[in-house]
Amino acid sequence: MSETMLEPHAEEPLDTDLPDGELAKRLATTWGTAGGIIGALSTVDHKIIGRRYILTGFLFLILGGLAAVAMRLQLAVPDNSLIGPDLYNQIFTMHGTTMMFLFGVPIGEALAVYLVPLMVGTRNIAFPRLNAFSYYVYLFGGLMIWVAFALNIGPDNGWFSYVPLAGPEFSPGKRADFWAQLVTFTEVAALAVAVEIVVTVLKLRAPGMTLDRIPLFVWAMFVNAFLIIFAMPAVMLGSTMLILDRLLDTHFFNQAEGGDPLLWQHLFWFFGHPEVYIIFLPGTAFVSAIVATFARRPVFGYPAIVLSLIATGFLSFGLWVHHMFTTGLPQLGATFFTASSMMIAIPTGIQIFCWIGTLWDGKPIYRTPLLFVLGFFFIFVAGGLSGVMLASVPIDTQVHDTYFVVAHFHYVLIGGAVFPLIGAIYYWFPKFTGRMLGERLGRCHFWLAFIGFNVAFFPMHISGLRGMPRRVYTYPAEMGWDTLNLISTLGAALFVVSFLVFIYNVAASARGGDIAGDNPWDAATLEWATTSPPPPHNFDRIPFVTSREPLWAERETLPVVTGLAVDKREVVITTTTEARPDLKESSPDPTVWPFVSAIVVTVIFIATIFTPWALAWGAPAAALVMIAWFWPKSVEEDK
Amino acid sequence: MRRLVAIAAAIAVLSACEREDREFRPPPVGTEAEAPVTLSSIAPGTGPAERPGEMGQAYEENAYHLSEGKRLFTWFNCKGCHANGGGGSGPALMDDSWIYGGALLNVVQTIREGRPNGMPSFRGKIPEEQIMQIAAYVRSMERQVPQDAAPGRNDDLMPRPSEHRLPARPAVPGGTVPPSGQAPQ
Amino acid sequence: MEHRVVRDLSDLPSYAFGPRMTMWWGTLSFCLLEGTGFALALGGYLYLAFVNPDWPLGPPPPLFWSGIFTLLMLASLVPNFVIERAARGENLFRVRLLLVVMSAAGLLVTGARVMEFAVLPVRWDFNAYGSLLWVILGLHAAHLVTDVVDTVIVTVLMFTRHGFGRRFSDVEDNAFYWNFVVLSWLPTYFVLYWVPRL
Amino acid sequence: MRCCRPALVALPLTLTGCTGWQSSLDPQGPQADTLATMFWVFTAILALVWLLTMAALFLSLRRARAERAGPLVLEPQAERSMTRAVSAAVAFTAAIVIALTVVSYAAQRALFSSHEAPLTLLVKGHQWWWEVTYEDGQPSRRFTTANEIHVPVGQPVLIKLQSSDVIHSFWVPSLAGKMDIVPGRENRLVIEASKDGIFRGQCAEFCGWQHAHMAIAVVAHPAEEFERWRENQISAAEPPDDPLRKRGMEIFLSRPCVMCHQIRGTPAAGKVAPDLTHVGSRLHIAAGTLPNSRGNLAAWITDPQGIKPGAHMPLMKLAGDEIEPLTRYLEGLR
Repeated sequence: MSETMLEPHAEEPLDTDLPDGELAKRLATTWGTAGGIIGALSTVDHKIIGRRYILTGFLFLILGGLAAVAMRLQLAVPDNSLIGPDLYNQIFTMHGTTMMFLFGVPIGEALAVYLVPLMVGTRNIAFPRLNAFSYYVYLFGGLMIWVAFALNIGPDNGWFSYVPLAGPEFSPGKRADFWAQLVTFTEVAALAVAVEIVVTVLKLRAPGMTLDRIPLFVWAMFVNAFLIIFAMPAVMLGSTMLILDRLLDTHFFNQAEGGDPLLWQHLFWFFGHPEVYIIFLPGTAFVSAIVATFARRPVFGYPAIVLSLIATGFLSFGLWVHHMFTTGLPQLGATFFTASSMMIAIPTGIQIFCWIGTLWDGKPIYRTPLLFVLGFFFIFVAGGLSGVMLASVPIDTQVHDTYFVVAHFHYVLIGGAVFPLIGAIYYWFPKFTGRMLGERLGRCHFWLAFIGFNVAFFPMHISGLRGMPRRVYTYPAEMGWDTLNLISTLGAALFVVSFLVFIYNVAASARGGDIAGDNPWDAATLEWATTSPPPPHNFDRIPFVTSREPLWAERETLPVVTGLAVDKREVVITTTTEARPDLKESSPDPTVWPFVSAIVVTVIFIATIFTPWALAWGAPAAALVMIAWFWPKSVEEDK
Repeated sequence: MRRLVAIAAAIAVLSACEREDREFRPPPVGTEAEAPVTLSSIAPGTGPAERPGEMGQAYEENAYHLSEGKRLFTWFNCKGCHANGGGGSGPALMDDSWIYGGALLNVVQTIREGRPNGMPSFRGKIPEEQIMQIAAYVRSMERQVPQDAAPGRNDDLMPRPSEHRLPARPAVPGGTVPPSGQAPQ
Repeated sequence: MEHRVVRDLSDLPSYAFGPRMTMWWGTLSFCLLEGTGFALALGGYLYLAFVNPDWPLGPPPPLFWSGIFTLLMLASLVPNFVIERAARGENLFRVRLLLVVMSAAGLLVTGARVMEFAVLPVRWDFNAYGSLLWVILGLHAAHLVTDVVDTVIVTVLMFTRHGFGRRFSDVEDNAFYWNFVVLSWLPTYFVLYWVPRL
Repeated sequence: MRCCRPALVALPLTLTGCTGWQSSLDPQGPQADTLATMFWVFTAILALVWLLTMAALFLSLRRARAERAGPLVLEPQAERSMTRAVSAAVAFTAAIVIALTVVSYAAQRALFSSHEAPLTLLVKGHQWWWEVTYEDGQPSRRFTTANEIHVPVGQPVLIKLQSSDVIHSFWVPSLAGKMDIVPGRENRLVIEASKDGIFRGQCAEFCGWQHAHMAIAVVAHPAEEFERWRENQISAAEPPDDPLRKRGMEIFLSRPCVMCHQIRGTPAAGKVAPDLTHVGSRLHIAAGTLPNSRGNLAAWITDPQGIKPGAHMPLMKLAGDEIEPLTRYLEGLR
């Protein structure tokens, strides 16, 4: 922007002055992303960042999936010597770490980054530069751990890195340090996005979108962001203690000097259990959106679902100890956590029943997204119920840390998060790209995935009950686990094939799929009120919301508000509960500094693995780039 | 430029591999490997410390070997005489003086053959590569191994900072046997 | 879809103060997550105090410098409160003056914090008690230094040509965060300095 | 290592049901019995819940519906009945959850309240083997063995669990649930076998490279047989009588073996590896990795890192003619 424009309000064109076509063009220029590498690295468009987030998330899903394939090959037959224990331990740790930290959490946030601003009817996410920064930190963190793995420095203590095994004495070298820093990377990224989502939902909603008109998708992502805000600091604190124990001889987990290995477990699971819900709540967001659209009616029991989301959020912080039932805790305390762990079945049940009610009263249209949601019901309910067994202390002493638990949490996480996620990709792909995904291939994908998943994971319940502990790199032939494991491996192969179909479908449809149009499913939420893919500014005019299902309530014309600047980035700020228009805040322009900051932060994080002094010399560097990032570039920005 | 990057990457790959390898099944250490050092710097204070051979370096730069050495140092009760490196009835291992030479193979020799005034011979009692591991660990107590391979603290009482936090120091051959360690005349 | 204009927003202002701004909510969110971090760190302290029968495993930290630090922190709340008012009133002169005061106060408390570290009776590598003291104090010091640096930068900013308009809101925001730094210190102070003396 | 053999050979084994010598569904003691019963009760109830939910889903998909004017045209009557149905389902869920919590708590109290038993063992988890000490009021009657626990049938046995390194978990599914072994703590567990037999257990908390090969065998005998076994274990190793075994003992005492292992009655007094005083009487070697035979002993001594990569047993490079006397000596330590 030019420095000469000192006169306030001099000739600032507003959208009221322009005809529709001209308006769209001017807005697209104002909100657009410049070309070239610098332009690409400077973008603050939530859709571009969101798309990168989604693609990167799927890249890590593929990498984590390949690790799973390697494990299934090793376990297919007893006494297998395909993979030795050292590599196997790294592989299963990479699998868990990747799926939880680099896929599970980020992919939910990725879809939120793309869709929440569209659904609440605004032009960009709150703090878009922070958003860009968080993406690069996430990307660099993920690359760091996979490069480390390729260099034989892959972490090898399991995704929850129990001390003392992950401590300085029993994990020499740098493997566990890379793991601890990976946690720091991904937590920084996740927390930043969580803050953006919270503020976007609270302040950037379109005028008229009162609290009770917020789509269930957005509610779920909103509650999810709070879960992240309250859960992630625990693991950041824990991983910091771990790396200090390893590098600076602190004694947090050294029982000989007053520490306690169980402190790690408490901190980790205080994060680790909400983590499961952090992965699952985006799943409920997808299900609510898909069920409403394909049952052709609003989701039944909106207030009940919102309240149960919030209840889930609260309860999820009260049950971390059920991961520690076998550590020899006092019995009475354990009972409290049995009760709270079982109690969380109630809010989850409410949501399931409301969705089933919606389908009962609606008129279901069986397209691929709905198929995946039906698969979700089948698998997730089974996983949730086996979770009730784990909540019982006595039963847990038999099944804890066995393949029964492996089966349980794959039923919960793949059923509760991945199936809805795939459904969501089929559902929103037209919005992302302007083209439909192939329906025949979609059905093929669904059935392969559904059958493959159950064949792979159901037998694990039985092998766990028959005594197979998790995290074993092999097992003797005479244990009688071989057939079950072979079946699991074959199922896993089928599951992999289903993803190949998916990848082919995406690749083919992105180029040659049917043209989607603005609202191919006749859905009700605001993201379908704009073009597919949406223009850089999302909406030519900011919608005015009159109903919980705006596009079903306003069939003829869309009510909008006007009076926003065309030549500079402005978003409407509304009041927190009533969503009355309050301010026209400027939204930051593209800049390359978040990218540079992310690089500096990455260098600092990796360097601290080798010397704690990296913090001392890194902090001023980080401060400098942050100043460059935040310092206003023109007086315009100060207004 | 591109070549430089490639070389840097290759070095990074190789060094990382060595540092983090867990070599459970050692390559055969033949008796011929013992020969070259047997007679070299046995006498105190003669000449500069010799450079450790290729193989020695592999032990000293490998975190797994060093931590194994640390474990065996306790298991085989080296602590009984040398305490945690500070010395007791045996000489201190943390100071920078080496009575019988401070190179890895000198230390190996000391462990394998024993020394006068109380250091027993472990020839045949400790397998060759475990001697190498212990010797490499002994040198890490004076931080003559890379910092990022040196062991961290144990889950135990901590009488002193762990090996990887010690300042790096060069080996100085020489020194005296403490009076407590001298055999009765 | 055809648009139907129902309202014109041309007259809305471009900035305001407090919870009307996105930045205020962003800062609040960060306070929430950092506050959770403090709560958990103190929880970790109390947990280890509970499992170790002979807590504290060393002499409790001395009260002199920490007392000065705490008093300075509490005293800084007064100019901090005034600065919020001045920023809302967009009084550039008072804002500049008070920012200089706050920057100086920030540097002063940072100095007191350095002394606090210097007189800690237990090193971080001595035992778990020492580790906790150093890390919790360090955690708070990190927040302190961050906000002091931020205050200095905002001070410089307000002396440049950028010192108008929504920058007043930034000043207010910075003052808001300082309240968090002070408030998060009080329970920390109690746990680190008084719990071992109880 | 050994070649993978076709797994299909074992198909009939699997089809015989959920049994096995390390199965929580094949209980052989009162505690495991209660746990298995609880498991089946929970499974039955929860499977019913799952079936009901799926039936509701299926019915709601198959239901014939009237045409509707638009997605927002909802029928108040239907909404009301749905509210009732969902409320009933939630109430039903809550009732089940409360009932299961009560059942679980009752079982928990019954199972884990008693820590009294006539026989007390100290089991110490090591990376990757188990040290077992039989405690006794008379110090001379205490003895230590490894990787094998013998118990009298029908008697509760108190097990104190300690770790010498990382977290392990003691788990013999046919007898009892698992209990973690946390460094710096002593957890306790009571097990009881209701009939004689061999019950396999395995470490259930990931503990490093050889977590997969850290098994323990629990052998339950009738009381008098157990006493015989105990008397034998208390005694020191008998000195070998034939020259071959004598030579084996000399090799043992002059080789690295002596640095770590103990054989009571000889100068070998290492404490960091399994006690070998009566190794010949054990069922397995290397913590349940190989059946105990002279051939397997020889294999284990010649190539421990091939069999259990990462284990602390080093490669010793014995001469070819040293293996036989050594294994004969060890085999004779009954």
